[in-house]
Amino acid sequence: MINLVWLVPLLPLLGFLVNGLGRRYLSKSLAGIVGSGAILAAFVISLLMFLEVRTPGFQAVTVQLFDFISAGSLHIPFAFQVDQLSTLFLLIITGVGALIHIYSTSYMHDETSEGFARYFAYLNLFVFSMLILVLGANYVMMFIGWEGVGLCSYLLIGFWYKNTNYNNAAKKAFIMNRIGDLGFLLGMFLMIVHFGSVNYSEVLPQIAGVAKGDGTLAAIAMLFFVGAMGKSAQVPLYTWLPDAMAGPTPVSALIHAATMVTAGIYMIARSNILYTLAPCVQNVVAIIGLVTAVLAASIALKQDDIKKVLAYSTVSQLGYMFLALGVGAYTTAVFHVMTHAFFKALLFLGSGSVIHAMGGEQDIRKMGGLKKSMPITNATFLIGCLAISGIPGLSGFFSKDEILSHTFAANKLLYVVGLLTALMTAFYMFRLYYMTFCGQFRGTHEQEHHLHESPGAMTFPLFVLAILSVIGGYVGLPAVFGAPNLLEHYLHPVFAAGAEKVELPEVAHSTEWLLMALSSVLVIITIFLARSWYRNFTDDGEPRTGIAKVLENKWYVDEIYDAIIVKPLGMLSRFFEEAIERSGIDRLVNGVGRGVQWSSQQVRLLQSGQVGFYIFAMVIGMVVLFVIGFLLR
Amino acid sequence: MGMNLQQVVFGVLSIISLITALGVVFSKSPVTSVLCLILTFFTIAGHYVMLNAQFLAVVHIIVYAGAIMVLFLFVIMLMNLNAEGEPQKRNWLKYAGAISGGALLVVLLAALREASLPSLTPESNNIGLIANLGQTLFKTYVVPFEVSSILFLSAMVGAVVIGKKEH
Amino acid sequence: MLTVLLILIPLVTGLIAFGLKGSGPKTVGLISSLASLAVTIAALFQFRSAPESLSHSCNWIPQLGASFSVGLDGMGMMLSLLTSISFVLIFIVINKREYDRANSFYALMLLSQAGLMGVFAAYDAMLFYFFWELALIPVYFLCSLWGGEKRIPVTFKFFVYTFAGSLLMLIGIIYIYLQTPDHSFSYASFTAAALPKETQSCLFWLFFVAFAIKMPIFPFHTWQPDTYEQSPTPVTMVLSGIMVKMGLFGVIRWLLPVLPQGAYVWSDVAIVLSIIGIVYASCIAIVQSDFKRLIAYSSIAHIGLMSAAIFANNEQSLQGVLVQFFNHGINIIGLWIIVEIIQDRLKVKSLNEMGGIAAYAPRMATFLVIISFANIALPLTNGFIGEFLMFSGLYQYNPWFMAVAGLGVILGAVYMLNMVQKVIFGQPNQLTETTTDLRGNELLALSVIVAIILVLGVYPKPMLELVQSTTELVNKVY
Amino acid sequence: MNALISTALSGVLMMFAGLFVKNKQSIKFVAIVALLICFAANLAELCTLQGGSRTLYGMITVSSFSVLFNAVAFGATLLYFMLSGSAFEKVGEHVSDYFALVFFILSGITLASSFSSLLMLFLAIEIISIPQYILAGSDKKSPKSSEASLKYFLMGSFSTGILLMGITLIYGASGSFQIDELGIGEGAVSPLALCGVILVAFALSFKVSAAPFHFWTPDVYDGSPSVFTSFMATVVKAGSFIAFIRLFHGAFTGTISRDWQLLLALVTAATLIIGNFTAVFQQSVKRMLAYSSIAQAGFMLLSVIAFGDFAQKGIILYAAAYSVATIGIFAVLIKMKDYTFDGFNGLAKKEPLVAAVTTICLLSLAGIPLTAGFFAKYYVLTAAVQEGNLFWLVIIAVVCAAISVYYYFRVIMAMYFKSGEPGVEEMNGRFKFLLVVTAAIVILLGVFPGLLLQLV
Amino acid sequence: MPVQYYIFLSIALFCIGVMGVLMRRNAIIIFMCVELMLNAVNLLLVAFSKMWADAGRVDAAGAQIFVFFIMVVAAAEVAVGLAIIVMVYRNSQSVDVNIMNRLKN
Repeated sequence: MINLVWLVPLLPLLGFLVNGLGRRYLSKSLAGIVGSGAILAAFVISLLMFLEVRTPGFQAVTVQLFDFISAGSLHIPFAFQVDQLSTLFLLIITGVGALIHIYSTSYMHDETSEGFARYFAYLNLFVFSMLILVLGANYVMMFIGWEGVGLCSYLLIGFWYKNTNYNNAAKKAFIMNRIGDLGFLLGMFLMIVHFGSVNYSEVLPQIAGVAKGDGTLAAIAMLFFVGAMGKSAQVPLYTWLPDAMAGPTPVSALIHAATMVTAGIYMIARSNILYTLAPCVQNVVAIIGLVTAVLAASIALKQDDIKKVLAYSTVSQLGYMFLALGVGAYTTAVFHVMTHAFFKALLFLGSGSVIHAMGGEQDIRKMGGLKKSMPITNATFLIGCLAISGIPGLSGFFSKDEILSHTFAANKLLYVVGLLTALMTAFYMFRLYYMTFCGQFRGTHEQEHHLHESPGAMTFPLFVLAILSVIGGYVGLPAVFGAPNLLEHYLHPVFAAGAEKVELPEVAHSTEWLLMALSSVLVIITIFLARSWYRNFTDDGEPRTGIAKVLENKWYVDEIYDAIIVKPLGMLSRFFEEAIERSGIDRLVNGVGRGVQWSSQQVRLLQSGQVGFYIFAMVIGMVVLFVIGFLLR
Repeated sequence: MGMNLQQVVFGVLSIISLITALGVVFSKSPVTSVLCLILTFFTIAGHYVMLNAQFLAVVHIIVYAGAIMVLFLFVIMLMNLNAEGEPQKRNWLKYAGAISGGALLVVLLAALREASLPSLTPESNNIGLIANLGQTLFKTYVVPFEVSSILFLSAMVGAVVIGKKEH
Repeated sequence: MLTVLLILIPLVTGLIAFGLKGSGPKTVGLISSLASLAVTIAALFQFRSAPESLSHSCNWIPQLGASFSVGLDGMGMMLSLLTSISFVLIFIVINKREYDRANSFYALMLLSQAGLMGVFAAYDAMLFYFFWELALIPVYFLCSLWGGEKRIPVTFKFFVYTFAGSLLMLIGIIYIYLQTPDHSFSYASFTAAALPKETQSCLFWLFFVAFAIKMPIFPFHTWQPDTYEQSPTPVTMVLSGIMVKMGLFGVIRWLLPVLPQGAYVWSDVAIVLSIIGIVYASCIAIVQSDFKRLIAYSSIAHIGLMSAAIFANNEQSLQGVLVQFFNHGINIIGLWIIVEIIQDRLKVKSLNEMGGIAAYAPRMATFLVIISFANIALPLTNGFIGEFLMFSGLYQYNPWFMAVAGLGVILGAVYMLNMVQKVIFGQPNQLTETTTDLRGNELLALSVIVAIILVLGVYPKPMLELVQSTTELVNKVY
Repeated sequence: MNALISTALSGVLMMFAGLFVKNKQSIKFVAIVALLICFAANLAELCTLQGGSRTLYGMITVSSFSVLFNAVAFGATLLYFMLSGSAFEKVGEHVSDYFALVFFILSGITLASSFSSLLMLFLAIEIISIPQYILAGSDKKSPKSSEASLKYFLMGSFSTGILLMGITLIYGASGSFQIDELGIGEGAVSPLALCGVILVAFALSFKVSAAPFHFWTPDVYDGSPSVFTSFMATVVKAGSFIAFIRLFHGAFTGTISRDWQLLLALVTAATLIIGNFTAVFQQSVKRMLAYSSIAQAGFMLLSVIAFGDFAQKGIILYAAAYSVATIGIFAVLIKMKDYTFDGFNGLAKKEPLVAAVTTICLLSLAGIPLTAGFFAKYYVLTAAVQEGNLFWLVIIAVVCAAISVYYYFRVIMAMYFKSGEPGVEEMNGRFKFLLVVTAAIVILLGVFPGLLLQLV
Repeated sequence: MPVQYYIFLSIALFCIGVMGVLMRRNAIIIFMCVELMLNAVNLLLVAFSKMWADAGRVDAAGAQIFVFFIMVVAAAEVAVGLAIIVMVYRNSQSVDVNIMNRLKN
């Protein structure tokens, strides 16, 4: 089964080709079937592989297809590596992916059949790239997927290409990713220079041999993390993600919540040994993660666009995951990736269903009371909210609390901030929930009687994801519950090398219980707070002031970037164009030509036509040359 | 005061020739210039005799004073150019000419000042005699003698081409 | 013998084409280019089996010690492949176009092809110089006869620029020639003439300026955007796809092996110039509103990277450059084909007058997107391999240089995506609504290009193997 | 010396032909036949010499080098007769006399290529000059022509005076006129000799129109009838050069060479710069060609400065390339009604073949590869580079070559890229065929210069 | 008597001739000055021939022959030159070299 791993990316690729080339000829249903079918099949295969991989004592398998690059001493095979980590991600990607494909078949039904097929082609291409990313057996393969998903997110954000703002958002996403990618590239080259290879199987053991705190390792780790910042929307490279909501909602669910944005976490988890040996970088990761978490959460408090709220919450959750990585809790980070994939996908799809019902309206101030008209969406959305807020018993609770406890063990201050973030999360999520589903409807009249529950193809994924959001947590029960932590056990081989280098600080069970209780209580209080404020919210329409205004405007980060990067770049370019190119070099070059003409005009005046002058000039010339010839001998 | 006769004669002749040469340049009327030039030629002929190039002296008188200058005179008469007809050059160019000519003189003299050469002996030799020259001309220098015929032919043709009226 | 054929076919057919009327030249051009392609492929196979059988030498000017010696190593092989493919594509694309005085047009095109082939095949300095100029003259006439309204001064500037440069190179050639023990122009004795270091570092500039003007490298580049803008698109394809490679080729074939120490002394300067060029040109490309100028500047940026990698001169960088020779050629020609098509449809060059074409010409839009992403070196397109290796090599030479050059990756994305957005995305206007999608011949040409892009992007091994020999050779000499 | 005798006799023959042959065409025919005979006689001598040399009374020394040069000169003249011979009639009625004068000039050139005594040099220069004064003034109807003639005559005789003074001083220093017995380069250089050498250099620079002695050139070339300008600017100039190089490489070697090399290097630089720069701004193609001839003289001077094999071969190759190309252009120019650049507008449309040939000739003058001009320039540059201490001059030369492209290409641009109705006389097939032959020669020498060089 | 005297004398004559050429604008006078220059040369040649003869060179007569040829050539030149001058006079009723500038630049 393992050797058929190439089938997993191949199937989506085929789906892409069929849909892409045949987009004029395929009917919608056919395109949908091809698209979703490919992913489903891939999911099935991944599942079978998983069953093999989960057997204890399974060693990572590398499946080499062909030689990709071989230049001199450098050899980069086109190879897949199947191990616990990649298989887990396979499951998440194909599983959630499949659900979202199914969801899309009905969500995108208003498109023309060509656009419909194009959409599924892109989606399949994305899944393909994502699979390459996680399956690659070396960093170059990862980079291929890395940029591939960037391309697909570009294409999907700008899916409705007639809208210029959407295009700008797509462009912004791609370019910001490129900035990160440059860091990734530099890291790779540094790795090539020092270890002569980029294959996990060769590099990681070598790294394990290096002393802790080595400068080179730190450099590589830092550069990689820059790449992760771009892809996983961390401060300072996070602003593209909220804009990316321009794309169709299922895309946001799949790419900008469940899978692509977690690539950064995957990368760091994959090279965990590297970070374990570079503690300074680890701290950076933790701090950046936490800052991102707080910042995004604070912005999310005052957003009125349903998708924007979810987007910022995604950013904030990603920050959480980096926090976990930062404190060395790789398993926990991956755990949170998984749970987050479930409930955030659920939330996005739910919001999609809402938007679908509202006929494209995304402003929650114009919603409310949708509970009655769309019960399923309401229920599932509520579950999502509970899960993300970390209500005990739901998946979010376990992953988040594990992160918090690890943070506590690492650094109390970080813990406090983390907890604060958790409360904010709870608050804005329920603000969102209550403003959307409770109170009375605030939208227009035709919207009101157009309201309806979404069709089965959309509600089914909601069901599934809701269930997963509930039970998903139980694969990674913290030790305190006494039950074995399946996930940690499963992933152990991946992180073993690092684990034996550094002992992860543990907290006493008693304290952990205490922390859990504390956070749960606080969360529940916050939720009630939000309920009391927003249950029957009425839009008084007056503009926000003070801190609220700042938050609504996202701390003006976009404006700042515009002022300190975009504008100067434009000015610089124009300066090059006008000052240096045209009036500088070009004028110089043409000046030479003009100089020749001018001097020609002057010289030709010598030719006065007067013999007297000619002979005079000759004699003068003779005298001068004589002087030179005799006196300068 | 060891100036022997030769040097005296040389001095006199040189002074005359220089003066008359300057006369050629500075005299207003072309006719005067011609006459000055003829005088110069005579002094030069005198030098030839002193340098015992008797034959050359004779030829010189015949060719230059006799033929060439007469031609010049004819032409000048033909165009009856006289002093008034001779237009005046713009002064600065005149001075420039004088100065540059002088400069050339200075430079050449400076260059040739320290040329070390054997000096001329008073006693005469016979290389300048017609017999000797004839020998040399028709033995060693027969080729240039023949070749010069080409020169004359072309000069002749030229004179015809230029002189003959087109119709 | 095949090598000689590669030069002769276009030469002879070109001279024939002068005499033809009507659609004759067009057919001759197509046939000749196809023939060249066939011969090139044959040569490719012979290269795999018996490389030395491709080199051929005979007396030319014995008094001078100049001989007509041609041959193809990996690099030459690949460049001639690029040349013949490009000309086939060009002739396919302009197949529907009607040029006045078509016979001269096609004849000159073919002559320039002959010149290019000669440059890439020459193994004798004098012969190299000969073809170097021979390739220039037809292009000069092509630009001046069929170019835009400002064509005459612009192309003349281009001509004088390059001519001056090549004269300097001539002096260099003469000097080295006089230093060679056997007074010969042959590649062997040129590489054998081990000159003292000081001499080399002086001679370096004589050659470098000539090549730098041809490439072009900042600050010798100002002829290039104007020329690309003014000259007819098919000629621009030749210029930007193939001709710029002459300069790079010259550096690898004649500069590095003949003046290794000179190159070593000045490599930092050369690389810095190239890198300035990358950033500078990319920035200017961002604010260009003229389609052709934008691509011209992007080309300067790419060339800058290549020359930097050449002077970094280690295995990876050189191999990357050689691969990039081919890929850059293919990609940029693809872009020009799109330009040609859009100009044919819309008759405008300014990006601000375009937009929304994707709705009316989806096929063309798709191709444009693919080629653009290949041009900014997206993985799994042909552009990636070259850039990856070049960057990696440059990094080994000096990380900071590479880091600055890497900005090109970001800026490149900026201007390419701007261009794509302005051309095919956004709301269509009444002009672009008239756009019609690709015709058969255009579709064919573009599909070939995209096929090459993807195949070489996924499986670059053959290319890398092809140029291996050259890389090793240069490094050995170095 | 077959060449000398045959040309002299042909000159006489032409004089009488004027009396007996009335049909102008047949006069031209006679001239061509005579020239062919001279050519054959000259080649015959080449065969008898077998690389050695033959001396006559110590006055003339015929070496294979000089014979080869004669061959080039005769060949160029032959081409000139065929292309432009018919244009003689337009100048005036003494057609046969013009031919005779041309032949006398040729005999002067043969002398210049083979003199071995300063006296012969003097005679050669005079034989070359005097007929030129006449040819320059041969168009009596046009005041410009006679004015040109007078200017040329006055300045020419002035330079003759300088030449003679130089020869005299050299004689004073060495006591001989035989160029192989001068020996002024051995040991310390006497000021007398140096003075003389410099004066001779000036006089010859005048003849080859090198700055600052070039002023006569544009006026005279412009004023003279174009058909004779073509001859003066090409074959005659080459003849003066051969005299120059023969004298300075044959007699003024050794210690003295350093001194005159410096001076001539300066003269060369000045010539290159003035010639090229001034040519840029001209409006009349004829005048532009006059200046280009100055510029080309600058390049030829490089081979005078530099000793060695490359210089010798170079001057011959240059003479051939330059003469053929210029004669070709002049042949076309003579057919044009309007000598300005605009007069050439749109020639390519009207007469594509003629335009193509003109282009090839211009490219050759500019020194573009594949034309003879390239190898000519290549040789002289190589000679200069080989000289070692002249690198600055080489760079100047290269820059000037780049500039020269400017004015040569103005004609090409006018012919091809500008539209217009050029006034041009009809050209018969024979003429066009000969033009093609000219182009063929240019290309052939451009690809296989060995054909010519293997004879040296 | 040192030969320098003769050198200086003839150089002086020569330069006077040059001066004349520069200062006069009448073509005929200019031509006459050129003749003066030639004569200066002749004088110097004869002096040198005497010098070398005294120094015992047998071929010293060659110099005088040279003078002879110079005269001959001068005669020919005069024939042609005067013819040209007359022709110019016919065309433009003047022999002033400075009003002859139809040809310039």
